[in-house]
Amino acid sequence: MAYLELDRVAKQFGAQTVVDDFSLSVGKGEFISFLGPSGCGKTTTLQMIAGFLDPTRGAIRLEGKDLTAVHPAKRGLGIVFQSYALFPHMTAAENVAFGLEMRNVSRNERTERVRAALAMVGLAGYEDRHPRRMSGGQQQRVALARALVIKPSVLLLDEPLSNLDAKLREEMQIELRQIQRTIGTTTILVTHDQNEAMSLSDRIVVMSQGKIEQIGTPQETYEKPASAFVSQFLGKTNDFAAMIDRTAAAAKLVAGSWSAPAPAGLNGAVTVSVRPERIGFGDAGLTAKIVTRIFQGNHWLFQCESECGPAIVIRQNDGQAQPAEGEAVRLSWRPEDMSVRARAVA
Amino acid sequence: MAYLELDRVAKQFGAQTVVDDFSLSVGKGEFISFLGPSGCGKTTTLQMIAGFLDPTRGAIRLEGKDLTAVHPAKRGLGIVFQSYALFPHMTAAENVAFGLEMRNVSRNERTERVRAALAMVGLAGYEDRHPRRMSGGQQQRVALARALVIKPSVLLLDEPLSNLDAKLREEMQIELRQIQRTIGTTTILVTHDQNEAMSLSDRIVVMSQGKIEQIGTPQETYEKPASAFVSQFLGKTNDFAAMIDRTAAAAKLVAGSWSAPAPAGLNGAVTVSVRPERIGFGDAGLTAKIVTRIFQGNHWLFQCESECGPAIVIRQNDGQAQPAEGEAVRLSWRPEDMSVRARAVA
Amino acid sequence: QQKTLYVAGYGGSFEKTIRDEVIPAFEKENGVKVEYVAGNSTDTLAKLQAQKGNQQIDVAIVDDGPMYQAIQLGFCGKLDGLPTDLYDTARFKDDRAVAIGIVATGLMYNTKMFKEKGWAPPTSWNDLKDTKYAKQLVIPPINNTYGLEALVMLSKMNGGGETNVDSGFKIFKEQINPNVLAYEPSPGKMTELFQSGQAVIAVWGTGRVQSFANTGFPVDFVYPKEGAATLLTTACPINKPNASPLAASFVKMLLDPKIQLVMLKDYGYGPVLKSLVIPPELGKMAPIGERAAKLYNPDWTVINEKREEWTKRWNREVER
Amino acid sequence: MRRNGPLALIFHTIFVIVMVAPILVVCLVAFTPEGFLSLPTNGFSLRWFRTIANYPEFIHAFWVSLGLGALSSLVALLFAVPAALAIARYRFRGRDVLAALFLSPLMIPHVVLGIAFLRFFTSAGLGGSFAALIIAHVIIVFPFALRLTLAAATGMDRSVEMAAVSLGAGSWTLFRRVTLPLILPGVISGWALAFIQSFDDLTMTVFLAAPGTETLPVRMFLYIQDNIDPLVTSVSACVIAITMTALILLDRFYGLDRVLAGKGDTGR
Amino acid sequence: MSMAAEERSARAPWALTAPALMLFVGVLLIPLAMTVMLSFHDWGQYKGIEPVFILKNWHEIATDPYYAEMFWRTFRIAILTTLLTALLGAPEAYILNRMSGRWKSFFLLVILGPLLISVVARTLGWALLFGGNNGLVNKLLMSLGAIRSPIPFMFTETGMVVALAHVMMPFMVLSVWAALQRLDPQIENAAMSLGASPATIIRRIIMPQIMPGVLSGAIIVFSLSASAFATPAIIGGRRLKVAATLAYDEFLNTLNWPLGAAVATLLLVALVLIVVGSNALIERRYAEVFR
Ligand SMILES: Nc1ncnc2c1ncn2[C@@H]1O[C@H](COP(=O)(O)OP(=O)(O)OP(=O)(O)O)[C@@H](O)[C@H]1O
Ligand SMILES: Nc1ncnc2c1ncn2[C@@H]1O[C@H](COP(=O)(O)OP(=O)(O)OP(=O)(O)O)[C@@H](O)[C@H]1O
Ligand SMILES: [Mg+2]
Ligand SMILES: [Mg+2]
Repeated sequence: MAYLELDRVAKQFGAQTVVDDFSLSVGKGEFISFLGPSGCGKTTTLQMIAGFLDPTRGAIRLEGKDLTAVHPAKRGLGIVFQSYALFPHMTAAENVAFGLEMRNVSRNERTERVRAALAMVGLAGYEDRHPRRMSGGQQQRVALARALVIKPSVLLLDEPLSNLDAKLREEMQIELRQIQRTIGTTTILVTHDQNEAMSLSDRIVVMSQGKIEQIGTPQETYEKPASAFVSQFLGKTNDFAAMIDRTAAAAKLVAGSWSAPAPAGLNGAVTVSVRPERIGFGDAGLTAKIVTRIFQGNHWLFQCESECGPAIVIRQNDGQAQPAEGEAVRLSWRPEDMSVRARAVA
Repeated sequence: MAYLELDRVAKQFGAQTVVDDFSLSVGKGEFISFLGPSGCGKTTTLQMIAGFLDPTRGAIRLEGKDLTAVHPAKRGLGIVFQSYALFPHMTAAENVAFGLEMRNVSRNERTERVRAALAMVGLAGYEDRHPRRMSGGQQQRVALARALVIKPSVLLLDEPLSNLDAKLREEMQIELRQIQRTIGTTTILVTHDQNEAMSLSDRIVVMSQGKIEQIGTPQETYEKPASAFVSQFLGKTNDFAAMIDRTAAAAKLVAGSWSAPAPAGLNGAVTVSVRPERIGFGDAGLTAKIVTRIFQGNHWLFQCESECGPAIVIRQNDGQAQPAEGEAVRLSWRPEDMSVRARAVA
Repeated sequence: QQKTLYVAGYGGSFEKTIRDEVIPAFEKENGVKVEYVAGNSTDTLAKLQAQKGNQQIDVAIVDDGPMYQAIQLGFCGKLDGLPTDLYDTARFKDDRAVAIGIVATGLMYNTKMFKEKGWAPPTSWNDLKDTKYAKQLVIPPINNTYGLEALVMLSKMNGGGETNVDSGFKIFKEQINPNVLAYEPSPGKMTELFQSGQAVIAVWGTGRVQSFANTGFPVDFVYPKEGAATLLTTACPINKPNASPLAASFVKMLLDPKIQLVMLKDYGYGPVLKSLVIPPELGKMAPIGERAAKLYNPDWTVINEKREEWTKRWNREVER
Repeated sequence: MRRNGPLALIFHTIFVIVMVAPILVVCLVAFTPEGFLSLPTNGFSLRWFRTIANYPEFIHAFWVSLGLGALSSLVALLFAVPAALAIARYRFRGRDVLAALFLSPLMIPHVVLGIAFLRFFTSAGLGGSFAALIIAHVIIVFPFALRLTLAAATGMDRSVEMAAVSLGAGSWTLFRRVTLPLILPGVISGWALAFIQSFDDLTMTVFLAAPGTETLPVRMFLYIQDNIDPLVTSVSACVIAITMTALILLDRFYGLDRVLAGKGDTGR
Repeated sequence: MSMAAEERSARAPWALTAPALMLFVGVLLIPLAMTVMLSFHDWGQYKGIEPVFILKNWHEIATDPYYAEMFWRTFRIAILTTLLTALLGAPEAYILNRMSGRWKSFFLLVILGPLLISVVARTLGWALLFGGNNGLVNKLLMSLGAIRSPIPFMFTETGMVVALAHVMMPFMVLSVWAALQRLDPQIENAAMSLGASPATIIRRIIMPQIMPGVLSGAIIVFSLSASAFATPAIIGGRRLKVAATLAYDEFLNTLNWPLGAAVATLLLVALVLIVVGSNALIERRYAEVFR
């Protein structure tokens, strides 16, 4: 039986349907991420799971029991709010200690656990600081510590790391993973950071306009997107117009100067999609010119103008010489790295 | 002459020095990013430039004039606050229109420009929505639209895209770049996202604990970090303990099973630093075992246990088969991809 | 010639009567505008003291107690040519003021309640001590003339008098106090206590009881067998530089027989003119004729000497 | 979502009943056919409402009270709002003294104030003028305007104001377009209390009111001098009815919650 | 009005308070000073006020225990009233704030109601409800057998506190309500998610944040009830005198203004000390909320 179950949940604000027909079952100890464009209903869904918003339709069940019957205070949830929602009149330590107090943890143990939690988020020494006197990232970390310190059985995280730098974010990610593994916390993470979602989650829920587009493991959603939306949303994709030519002896798929044996089934006008990291610069293939070359640390991003339209190429910054802006290049990829679908011709 | 100049600026809150000895000159139309760990003083510095905080020491000059002499309202700044600071009693459109009203833009033009600005940030149709009824990302975009619509001569952005998904963030980045190019806006961006900083900025200011660690172009800071801190902070780095052995005929640098000709100058115990994306899996080199393999969309992240300690390797997700968890591998890199420094032996 | 004459006096129905019956005629006769400044006696007296040396008011109409104070404090001017047939009690030393109506202080009771309970109407000041009235008796406090006179009457009946009120204080403190619901100076409040049924018996004056009874509420007035005390409504022209002679004229107009009859009818004020012929249907309660003759007139010169001391004693011993 | 539980609603019900019970009784008494205070046990009558018409000075006094209340509470706000902002935001020397001074009218019995003002205005040659009455009322209602604005202004998010400044708002625009709307609930509540306090004051006004500027409470007080009758209750009932009508109209055409809570405040 | 301006000029607060300060100095301080001066004057029944400087009145107040008793009663009543309004008014404001728009404004008005009718009519209502055997509530309770003899209300201290609390309630409700408007509803959710019961949320999360409002309300209520005249006079009668009725008596009945002025001055000074003291105490205790 699923630990947490959302059954055809919907939420309307006035006339506007913000979440619709949302069904998901989450196993105990599972780590789920919600990914989707801004305004697609991630926070709303999370708030419904937390019990702060009532679903307009549908049911939410925790261990088979209807959630609306359980008071939010009794659900054992740890929540990080998108806006942090720290208690402005309490110090960092008091904020973190609050949940422990509610659980009647003894003073000594409380002090110890609060200290540890703050140290864990890198805020040792900030115990007596009030939220208004902290930086954005520090506040966010207090919110995180406050949610984690109670070792909740369900953790709902609404963009909990959005204001942290990469280093810290990674440490926190490791921390989250650890907690989830050791305590078996069921975690739902809302994030706009695909890397975060992919590296942390057991499964990813991709949402769009209040609806679920796909539920799957990170690799599934990335490499076998259920829809054009998912493929576009997760990472970048190049779409090239191509033709399948079955007139030749060996049937061929041709896109500009690039060609490969034709796949079975399709015929005529098609679109081929290739991830930018699968494209290499070679001697053969699409002719293209580098328009901009953007340095991104561990990789380079090339925006090219190819004979089949704009193309994006990502190359690992492996220290090799990279083509310069304005340079003419040929783009190629292996046939197994592309997906091909029929294209309507106007 | 520098357009905007910070001259040995310092800021104290009570006894705590939060920004210290901060000197920077920004040319007209330049795009600068502040990068640094959470709580290092980025927001504080930005607020001083905006004139909402007075420096404890030092001076800030805009076009040679002392900034403190100019009222914040008269500085022609566009600001996005880390906490958005939207006017809660105004609709999205009213929020965006506010700055235009202050500039006595005619009603018709105002409506048109507000509409365009909201459309630009993907919020067409949300004109009459109040901030409290918007999602986090939507609020952030209203804040961005509000700052951009007035075509400010200086743009101060405090983590303006932190709550946006990758797609939208990229669109906004392009938008920012465009505005900065066409209007010649001088932009200072505070961000925790290194990719963002690298792909947008002319120069990056890396800060730590209120002090400047390095100022340089993205590639400079990434590839020639001025300090261990910068190298650690920007991207990931592997540090291996190694020895330079000048006893052999050809002097050698040895790290475990990996070796290369010794560089000039140093001798004895050294540390070699290699970026994870520069390490390849090969037939020779450090022996290591893959501990975890994390999928991150366009690349894979390998955490390995090597004979010289833990190592991180990044490989582009180019569709080739990748080593599995637990697999034994050899790690190698080109001598020109590492940096070598002396190591104190305990 | 002064254009406006300011007359300060009681509000409520008294004000209405003055506005309707006195002012128009007076204005016509003297070519002057009269402004009526309404307020109760203490308010008026306070205003006089606040504006001392800069008086705005020309004529003050107040109770006799405050009037003695006003005279002592020098607020009152002199009245010449008062009618000769005034009762003696109506006259003040040096004619600095004059009474415009006589009221008797006695007992008021709720006739309906008494009938319901089967109680006999009260007859004596001593009835105030009757324990059956526990927490249902109202007496105005000592700074109000009714209260003061009750104290004097009880002292007199018990071997004291104006010169020695110890016995009165003793009775008040020990025997009357437990019965007292409130020491209430405000007439409005007094009527309210009766209307809400909280009080059934009170020390009060004929004028007040008359107008209360006129509303249809079942109350009646009793002249105690030991005698009722005299209480006066008084008026005086205000003493100020260049005082208008019209002020005195206004006061004298209040002594006009016609006005005296109106006040008898509306408020049960006993006329101050000996010669006034009273129609029999008027003045069922008012102290006229024989009743007026039997009134006890307290010795104000003695009382005024002691008043401050008594007030203090009253505040500390009785109203506590 | 965050609804009130049953306990809260029970509390609320009892609270409201206790608050309105005395007023309800008063309004009921207004319909008595008797000449004295009593509940209308045998039939309702509009007699005492008709009686009001016989007292044009009541109606005049009502208008005086209305004007005085509206004007003095407005003037008080003009002075109080900037002062409240200063006290809420700055920690300066003399702050506590100022705060105490501004609250002091609350702490003096109104008789004393009345007589002090009477002496003061008489010697200033303003005795009995409507201006004097307004000034005195501004003083006595000032603490309400101040304290409620203060309650709303303390702890306000300042970055919103910074945003407005960065967009080019001058001090006045900032105040009018951003600060004021944000503290509006406090300002409006302060105005309401100030108005009511001015509308209801008797003990001080008795001394300052001159013929023609007598307020409704003064008129009523004088009326009940010798006799309390149901007219007091019918006048009270009328005042309540008029206020309620005004507010219901306001609600109809503008939305009371918007007046009281400020715009855009009705989110989740 | 930026923070920089705040740090830059210490003049800003004075500029903002200047108009009000001028008004107060101009028309309040002088009359007040006149009143304080008055308290040092002499008074006699025949001579009236004598503008000499003596300490007679102050001496009398200091030595006569009568005054101590009056003041003690005054503050006892004011404190009880303040407590009662805070205990009932603050929760009510909170409940009101959680109602939907329409109901919220409706009940807010209902609660403002008592202020709209004059104190005379209002206390008349109390008298009709509780006065003697005929009071509606007393009659009802007695016929139900809940009480044997009527609950004494008029002319008791309890009655005074209840009636005062009734009049003062709107002040408390409104000021708490104004402070509640600033609260972030998510903060309450956060507390709830951490396992706080509604009562705990109110005590630990809501209360500290609305402290400025409660404080404002309490200051108003305390000051007003300590200096109130009408309600204590009508409900308490003359036997339950408080400082204000005492001053009233001296001013209007005895005309001994110097003594009345001394009583009023003492009341003012005591109130200022209490209010400023507790204000500072609470602002320090909840410093972060008052920032
Ligand atoms: N009002 C204040 N009083 C005291 N200390 C403060 C105040 N505001 C900020 N600080 C402290 O100053 C330091 C710098 O804060 P700042 O907001 O500039 O950080 P930041 O670099 O913007 O961090 P982040 O990335 O988390 O937003 C922090 O340690 C913070 O705790
Ligand atoms: N109280 C409200 N009333 C009306 N509409 C609302 C309300 N709250 C949110 N919405 C709308 O519902 C939609 C979903 O909001 P939600 O906060 O769930 O988005 P989100 O997925 O969390 O977005 P983000 O990534 O930007 O935070 C948005 O279009 C938003 O404008
Ligand atoms: Mg969200
Ligand atoms: Mg910051």
